[in-house]
Amino acid sequence: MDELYRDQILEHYKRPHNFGKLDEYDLDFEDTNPLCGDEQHVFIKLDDDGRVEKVSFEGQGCAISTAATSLLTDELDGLTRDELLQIPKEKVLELLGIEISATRMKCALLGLKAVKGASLGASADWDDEGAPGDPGESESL
Amino acid sequence: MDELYRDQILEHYKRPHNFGKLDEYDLDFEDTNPLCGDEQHVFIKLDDDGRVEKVSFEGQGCAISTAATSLLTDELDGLTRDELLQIPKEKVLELLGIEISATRMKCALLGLKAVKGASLGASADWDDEGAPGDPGESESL
Amino acid sequence: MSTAVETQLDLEKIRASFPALSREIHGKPVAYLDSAASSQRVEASLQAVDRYERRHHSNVHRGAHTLSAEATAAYEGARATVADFIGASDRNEVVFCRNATEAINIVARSWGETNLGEGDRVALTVMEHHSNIVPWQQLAERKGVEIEWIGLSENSQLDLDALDAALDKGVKLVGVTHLSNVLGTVDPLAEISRRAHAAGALVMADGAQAAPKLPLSVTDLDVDFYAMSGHKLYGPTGIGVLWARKDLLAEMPPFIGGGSMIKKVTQEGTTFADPPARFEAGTPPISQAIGLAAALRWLQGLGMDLVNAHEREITDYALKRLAEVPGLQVFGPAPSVDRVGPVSFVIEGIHPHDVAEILDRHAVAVRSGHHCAQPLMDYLGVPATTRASFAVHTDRSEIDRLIEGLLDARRVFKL
Amino acid sequence: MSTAVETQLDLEKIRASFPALSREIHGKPVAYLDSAASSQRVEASLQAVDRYERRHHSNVHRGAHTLSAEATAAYEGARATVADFIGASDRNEVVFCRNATEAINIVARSWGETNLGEGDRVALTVMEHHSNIVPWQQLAERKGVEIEWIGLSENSQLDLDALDAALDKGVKLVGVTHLSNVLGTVDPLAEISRRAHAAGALVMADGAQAAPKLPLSVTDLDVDFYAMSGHKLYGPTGIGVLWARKDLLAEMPPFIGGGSMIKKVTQEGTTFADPPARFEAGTPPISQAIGLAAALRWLQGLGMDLVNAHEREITDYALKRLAEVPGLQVFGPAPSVDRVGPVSFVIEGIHPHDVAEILDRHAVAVRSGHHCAQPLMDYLGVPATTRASFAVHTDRSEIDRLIEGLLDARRVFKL
Ligand SMILES: Cc1ncc(COP(=O)(O)O)c(C=O)c1O
Ligand SMILES: Cc1ncc(COP(=O)(O)O)c(C=O)c1O
Repeated sequence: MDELYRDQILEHYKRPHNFGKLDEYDLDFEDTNPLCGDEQHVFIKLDDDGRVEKVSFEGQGCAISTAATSLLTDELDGLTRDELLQIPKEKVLELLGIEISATRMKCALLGLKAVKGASLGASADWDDEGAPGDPGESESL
Repeated sequence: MDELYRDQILEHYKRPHNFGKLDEYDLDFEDTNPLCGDEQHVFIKLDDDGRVEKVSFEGQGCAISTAATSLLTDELDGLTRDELLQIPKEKVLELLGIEISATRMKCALLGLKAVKGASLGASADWDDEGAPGDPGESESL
Repeated sequence: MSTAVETQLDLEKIRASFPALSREIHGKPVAYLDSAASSQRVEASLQAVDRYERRHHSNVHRGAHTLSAEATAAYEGARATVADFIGASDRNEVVFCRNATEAINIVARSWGETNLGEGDRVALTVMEHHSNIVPWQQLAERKGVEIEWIGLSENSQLDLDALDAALDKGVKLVGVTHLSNVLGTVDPLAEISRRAHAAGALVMADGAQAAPKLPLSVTDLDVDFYAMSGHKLYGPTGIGVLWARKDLLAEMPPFIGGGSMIKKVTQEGTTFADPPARFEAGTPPISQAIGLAAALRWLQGLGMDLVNAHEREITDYALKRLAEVPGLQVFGPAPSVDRVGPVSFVIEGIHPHDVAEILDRHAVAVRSGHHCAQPLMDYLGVPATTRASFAVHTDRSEIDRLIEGLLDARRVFKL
Repeated sequence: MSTAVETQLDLEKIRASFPALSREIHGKPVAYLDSAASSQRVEASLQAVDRYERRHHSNVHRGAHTLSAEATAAYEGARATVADFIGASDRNEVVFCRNATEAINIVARSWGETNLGEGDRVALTVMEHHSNIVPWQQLAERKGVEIEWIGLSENSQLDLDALDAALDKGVKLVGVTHLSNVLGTVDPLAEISRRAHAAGALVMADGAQAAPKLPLSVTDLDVDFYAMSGHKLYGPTGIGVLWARKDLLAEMPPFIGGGSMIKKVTQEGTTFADPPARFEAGTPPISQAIGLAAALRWLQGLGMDLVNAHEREITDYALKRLAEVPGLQVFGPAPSVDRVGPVSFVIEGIHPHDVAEILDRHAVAVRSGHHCAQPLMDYLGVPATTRASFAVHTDRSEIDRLIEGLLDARRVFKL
């Protein structure tokens, strides 16, 4: 079986959970991966305590970004806005359960970035370029 | 004796002919060598027939540019404005009687350019960069 | 038409001139099908730069010493080579800058800023690269200029009727790519110039993709501005070319200010040098210009007619083979003389990014995404495509490996 | 202070790292005393570029394939190296551009255009290079900004009282060179920043000459903008750096428009990427950034404290020896810690251009002219100077050859 495109990933890509737009929502945010043009729009409905009641997403994305957001949106029930902002990137990588290369990191994290954007009401600021290489030693790359 | 800085050149550099500003003049023009900042200002008085009666120049310049303009201004008497515009670059090189490298060409021709500028009443347009080299064969430079 | 004895490129010899082609990825030699993004360096260019940097380097134009004279001769020689390659009559019409993007920005900021105002119109085709869009949108923002979009006819070619309609509205400049980096469409520049000039409009041609693939004469095409990039011409990054008609350049105010572009600087103000120096502020990309010129001479040595024939042949072959892949849709014109270069496609059920990822495992390097042509993506109704693009060194076996990789992608995605 | 065991550079080893130093001119090895115009390339940088271009090149940021990932890692790694070299805390404060000149133009066109208007003041020192003058004059022209000039005190240092007087008038930005390319004066940037910030002004520091010679921390200097050029740092031409404070960059609008600097482009308009991408339109100078970074790592390996000590030592020696030449007048401060680098002088009775020409016959490469500092020439009351400038590889025997050449010039001119 393919390591990256294992069954679980393909399954979530082909039939993503929580896909579509909520009829009613309190928070939403669209974020893009400017390098490849992929977009994801996240919608969140909060309950009276300000905790996530429903969440959904829309957008065109690759298998990695779609599966990541599908998996992530399954995990958000009951979280507060502050708790959404606390979700570490590692959480997404763990849910995916596969190794993500530097090139695909932006794909894997797009949904989380949109979730945080929704929670903040503004674009989340972070660095997902992956570690820079050593240009003096490009032979060793 | 030094080939470039032969006695005649140094003589004209140290005691340039026709140096200074004319009290009365009909044409004048200042031109610069933008790369080294040298400037020469040429003044021309015409007689009633429109021929050069007197000519002088001012400015700071290197031995080559000063000697060239000194030598050149000795040769302009009686020329019309049109004839000034016809003077070929070779004329100056001939007067100098030395070999001028591409780097010094702008120096050698600054005075002539100013003379033509005065005659035209505008900056003379020409190419004195020297021949371009062959970048693919820089070894042979 | 070439009168040379050779009627075909010696592909084996050409491939040996590209060191990067011997690179292995995952244990396989790379099939580099991403030359439209950036080409690999040709040995002749690498060596010219190396010689220059080890023996002749100095700053240009300002020195009385030998190295400076040599550097100046080499740099100005590079300018003459570029002029010759693009069929310009005067090397002083060639301005060196960083890349095609900057070349177009110079036109927008200098010519555009001076000649366009509130309500004036610029026409752009929907297949432009962002570099021939954003500078005009920025100008629109600053000056109230309006942008007219020209669409495509069937067969993914420029809609000349739409061009005429735009010209009828009083357009002052037409921005058009010579070769689309997504569709592989060659735009009929000579015809576009004829119509634009008849309507009093200038033509800003984006030659970033065309220059490595088409025999080129800016004089014959009769365009007004032409932009290109060294790194798509087997030369280095960090060098671009703006060619502009002499009379236009002469009237254009400077853009970037600093050393070398001045006549005289005083505390009170500054007067500016003649073109091209006026547009080359600061120390120019000297070794990059030399590297570009060496690459162009190498291309000229092959003959651009033969290069073009090879590029068409390989494009045709790619189109033929891609038709064998189930669920694959190609964008762009059907095979013809006006179709050369990049081939963009989507495969139903696999996102382009995943296609590229799986191809990489086969050491087939392609690009996926919007290719800096989002308005065209919108026009085509897709968020992204996968693009395979070719070069003078591309051979059929690389296309075959592309096809194998695509079939594997379908297997991975269980299609 | 360095805690390394070595207290001095191994000059022989260093000289062997510069291929150009073995170049002969008129049968003699070149004494390259023109590094202030452009430095020679260090072997480590040549090799890093060569490796990259032969094995790893591709366009950055946009590809899913291996080469593109490698190129991106190397390019972003170069950014990190630059940040480290200049003591910046965040690599995203580093913007790659063509040269120091363009770096300053970005500030003038983006920050300046947005924040300065009619009657606002910019203060410049009279020792600025044209690259830190012309962009502000162009802005003055476009927006009605006024320029205040700050003169020198005795001993050719910045007149801090004049700075205060300018700040009192309400200056919004101070443009100041970190190291004068004519006088060799080191400007007290930390003190200038302190005074400027107290008066609400920002500081645009031109580090083109300083970066190769002084241990550097933009954080400690507390400047707001810092510009430098790769070709003065033993790296390639075609690469420059703008460092700017993160909060300033975040607010600055884009300048050059095109690919890679956008978030999203539609027919209706465009949104822009975050810094530094926002300021890097089009394909960046990838291999040049890598070449610059390799040169910086090489310098770091030597230790900038030792480099600085060597540069001061050689400057002091040059000043001492030049005093022996009859009729020679040196400009710039007396020897001190704030005096390092270029030495400019005139010889009574010989024009600087002729001095340089005669030195070239001795294979001594120096520059003559206004050194892109005409306002300073006016201030000093000379049309031009001859300038000898040094590098990490300069040795005393080269200074001795300079002196011999100058004495010969006097003989040729019969002085
Ligand atoms: C002090 C100073 N600033 C700026 C520059 C401009 O550098 P560049 O020509 O690389 O833009 C130079 C070099 O010429 C310089 O000496
Ligand atoms: C058609 C077209 N125009 C312009 C560009 C921009 O070239 P550069 O990134 O070198 O400025 C490209 C390449 O990306 C292109 O394909």
